Amino acid sequence: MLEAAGISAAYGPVKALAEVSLTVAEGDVMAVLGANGAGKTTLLRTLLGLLPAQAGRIRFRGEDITRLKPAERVRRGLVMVPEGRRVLTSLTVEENLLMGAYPRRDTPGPAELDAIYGRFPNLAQRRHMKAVVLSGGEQQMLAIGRAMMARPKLIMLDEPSLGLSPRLTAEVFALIASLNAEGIAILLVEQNAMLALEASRHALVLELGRTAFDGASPALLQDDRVRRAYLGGSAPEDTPHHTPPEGVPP
Amino acid sequence: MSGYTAAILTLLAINIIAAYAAWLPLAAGQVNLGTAGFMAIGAYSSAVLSNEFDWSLPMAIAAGAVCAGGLAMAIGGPVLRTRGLYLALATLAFNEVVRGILINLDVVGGAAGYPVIGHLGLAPIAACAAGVFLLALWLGASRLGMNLHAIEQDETVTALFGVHVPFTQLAAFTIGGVLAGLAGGLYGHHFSFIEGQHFSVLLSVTIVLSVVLGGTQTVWGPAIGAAFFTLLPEIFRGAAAWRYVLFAAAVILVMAIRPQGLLTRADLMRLRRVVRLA
Amino acid sequence: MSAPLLDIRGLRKSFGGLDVVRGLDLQVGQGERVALIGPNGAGKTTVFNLINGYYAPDAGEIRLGGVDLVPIAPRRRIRHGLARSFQNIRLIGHLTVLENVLLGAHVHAGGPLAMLLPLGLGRGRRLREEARARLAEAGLADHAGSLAAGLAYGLRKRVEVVRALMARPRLLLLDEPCAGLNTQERGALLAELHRVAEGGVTLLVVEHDMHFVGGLCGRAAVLNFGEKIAEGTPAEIAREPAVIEAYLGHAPERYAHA
Amino acid sequence: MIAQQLVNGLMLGGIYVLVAVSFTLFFGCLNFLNFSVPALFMLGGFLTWAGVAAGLSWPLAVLLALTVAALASLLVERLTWRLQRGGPPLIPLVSSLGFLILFENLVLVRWGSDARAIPSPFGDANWRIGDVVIGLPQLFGLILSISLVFGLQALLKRTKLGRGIRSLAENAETATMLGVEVDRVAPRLFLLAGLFCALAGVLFSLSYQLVSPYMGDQVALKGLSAMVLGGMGNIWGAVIGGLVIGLVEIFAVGALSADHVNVVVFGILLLSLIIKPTGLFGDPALGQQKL
Repeated sequence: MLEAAGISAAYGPVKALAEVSLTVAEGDVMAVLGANGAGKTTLLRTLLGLLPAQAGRIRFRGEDITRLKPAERVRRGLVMVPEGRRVLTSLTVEENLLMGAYPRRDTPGPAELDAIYGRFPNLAQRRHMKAVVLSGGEQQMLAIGRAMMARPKLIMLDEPSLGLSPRLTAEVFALIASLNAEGIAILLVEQNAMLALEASRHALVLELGRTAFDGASPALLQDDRVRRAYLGGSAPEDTPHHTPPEGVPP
Repeated sequence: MSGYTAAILTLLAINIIAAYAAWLPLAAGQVNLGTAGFMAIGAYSSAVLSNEFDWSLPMAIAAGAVCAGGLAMAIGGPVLRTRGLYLALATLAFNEVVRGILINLDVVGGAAGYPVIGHLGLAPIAACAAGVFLLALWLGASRLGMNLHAIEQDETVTALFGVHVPFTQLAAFTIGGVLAGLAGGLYGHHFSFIEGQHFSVLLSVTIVLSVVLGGTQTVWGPAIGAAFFTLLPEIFRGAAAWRYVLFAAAVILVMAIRPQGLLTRADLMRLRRVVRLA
Repeated sequence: MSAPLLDIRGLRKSFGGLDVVRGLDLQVGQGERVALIGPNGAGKTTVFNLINGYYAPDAGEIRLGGVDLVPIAPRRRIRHGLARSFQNIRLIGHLTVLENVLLGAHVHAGGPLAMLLPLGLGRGRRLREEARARLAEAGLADHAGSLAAGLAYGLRKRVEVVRALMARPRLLLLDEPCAGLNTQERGALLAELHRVAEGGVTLLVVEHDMHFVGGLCGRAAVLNFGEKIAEGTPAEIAREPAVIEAYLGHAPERYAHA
Repeated sequence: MIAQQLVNGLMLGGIYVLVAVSFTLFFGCLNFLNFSVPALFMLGGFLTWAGVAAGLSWPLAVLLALTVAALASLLVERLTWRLQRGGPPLIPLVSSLGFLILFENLVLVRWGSDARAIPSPFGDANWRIGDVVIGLPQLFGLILSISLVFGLQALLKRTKLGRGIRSLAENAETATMLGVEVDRVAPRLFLLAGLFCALAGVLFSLSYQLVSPYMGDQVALKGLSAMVLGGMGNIWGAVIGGLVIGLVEIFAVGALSADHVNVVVFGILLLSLIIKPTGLFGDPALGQQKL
């Protein structure tokens, strides 16, 4: 469904992504793991077209979308739920949902909104309030509801559990699972690696903007490579082959 | 030298001084749209001193510059608390208030204008412009100049390195006021007549425009911008009525192609390298 | 340990009801190299901004060499021996490398009148020599005259360190010095920081690269949700279950019970 | 007397309202202090005269003036904001000033710098309520201004374009992520805001029956003051600010003299910027954050 081959990206002079490839199959849930600064968010931004890919190709449902604008990609069903939700706080809850349908050529009907409200009763109660009054968990629900209004084929979620309590995190992950059950593919960037591996079928581990691992999630659960990506592997004193750089006394 | 050439060069000299008046705060990221107001203060106070109190021209013009600087320092405190476009609007409002007061001040002729008795020719004015340019070169090479650029780019970080940002900005604003007052005093004593209408926001805006066009990163930028603004309409003089149209089109074009101004610091360094090689 | 150079006690900060730092205690001894680590959103940069004065704490004490920093204006803290580098490089782009480094020496440049002197005159002359020397030590002498904006990313990170050193700090705060650097550049930076530390500067580092932390710091404090959950040598930390959980999340079986 | 001044002030304020709303749309949505607004105002007013003078019927002349002003506004978008967005806000400001000089001088080249009298299509239609005289063209202008602002409000609230504009105003990156194309929305905003101030120019020429190439300068400065007073980026703030500035101006003329108007109006602007830069209804985050 989504196929990225050898994409590189940079913020000005800073190379953030180097020749990363990934494939998300129809109905798949894929997790992207890695330490801070490994390039996870950059990967999502590049896939959506917020950041131009300097090299490589991106194909979505058989079509080359490498040069398309973000709006065109959203229209084709590639949608993002950004880190920190980024709901539009000066708009009402309902207006935020309608913004999700912005690139669509047709106008969303009341039935569609009702379907979202049916899923998120909290949002229904506040449909005409400014989104600034929502709690963190409600904002996350709104951000996901907003993404659903775009009629997505694939949703990319960036750190959906960030700042949420364990109970709300569990709710969000249950929601992700149910979206997937409806046939929407998921690309998930998540700090909580164990949770993400549990929730996904495939995983990609990034290290310094490069692919460190690409494979089935269950295999990674037991693998030391995740631990190393986050915690720098075994501590230096355990690794005699780790040589300090020149000029450094032992 | 023909009278025409002398007139253009005098205007150029005055515009260069005014450009440096606007450049100092601008280098620190502050858009001062009140430069013409400070020029008016300098022009009127020096004219009153030389007309009514028979001060010598150098003394009167210097005193006018000090008056403008003093006023800049006094209003700088409250006005500089505003930032960005708010500061631009506050100084714009200041300019209009000054102009409005002068037009209604009958002691200096009100809206009818105020004749100035003493006269200055090209030579002393050009000398002043040269002096201001040297001063700008000096300040540009000083720690103050460096701190101004640093504040313009990153106020927070500059402050964390111990720079007193408000004080530095006030210093730039005040020196700018002095220079504007000087330009105003010279203007009045060259053209022998001043009127409030002349020192409008549009003049302030044109001065800032010239500096931005020349580029704020280097000391040369304001002079280049002032030259562009003074000489380009003259070059188009053959086109008579069209000259300001062509001039405006040139401004738009330059800003579209080079938003950082005609001369940047990087250009200057490249230029130096070429000169050294040659 | 005698009286620590940096002594943080009961530090608290919340933004809009969200507690970002909750009762942090942290001591850094003279000459120590300490890492402050923790997952995303743990409050590490906030701690730096509190030490720095960019934010005012809701409660708690921050003492540097016995002096309480909290009532001191951010601008003045550098005079007490505190300098820092930034997560996203914050050099002044259209100044040269040398000028950027000289900006770091502002507190040693003298009073308002000295501001009016050209950079190479008077006291400025010695500062300029010092700046050149420090750049040379860091292997950056060739770049002294280049504009900071035109420099490669890795070099700019190192210029930031030299700039902070020009303030002659006792405590140097480094916020993610490794972010965006490749392995080779990390090595160069690590060597540079070892040299700095041997010169007697105390280091407090926020960093995600655990190799780097292991290579530089003798001690690490781990922050999670604004609280210190572990402290020890980097090796001890990496084995600590609470740390592993903070970084990697709940083990699946525990998630199933939640 | 006071009643008459109140009426006159509100009528004049109606013109400022449209100019202030135009400024506030540019500033609030695009963080752009657009100094071509005075020129667009002038184009609306002056070209209406030019059309009538050339023998066109009134409605046709107004339509022509508005069309030219709208196209001019689109040109400004192409050559200033589109090229320079993301950089320092000063740069498009400078470019837009270039357009102010350009348009004023183009008109100057064709028609000269003289002020021209323009006959009112309504003759001297007045309403008298006791001692108070209400000029019908002015009253029409005021009502039209306020209804246009209501229309704008509805557009921003109820239409897809309006939601796009508002998301852009809040956060351009989030808007882009949701599929709002800045390069499509911005020209529409320029069109809208440009039409607002051009229409103000038309109303001004009909009400006060005088046009000149420089007619926009002073009015725009007042409109700018009105925007600041009401709070930058706030549409209803601009309305209140515009009416207040209109009243202040008329009362200043009455109490002092016509020459003192600028001292009073800009004195108020200066004070309000120093005391409360966010204006009466401004969002404190706006402007502070973006700059």
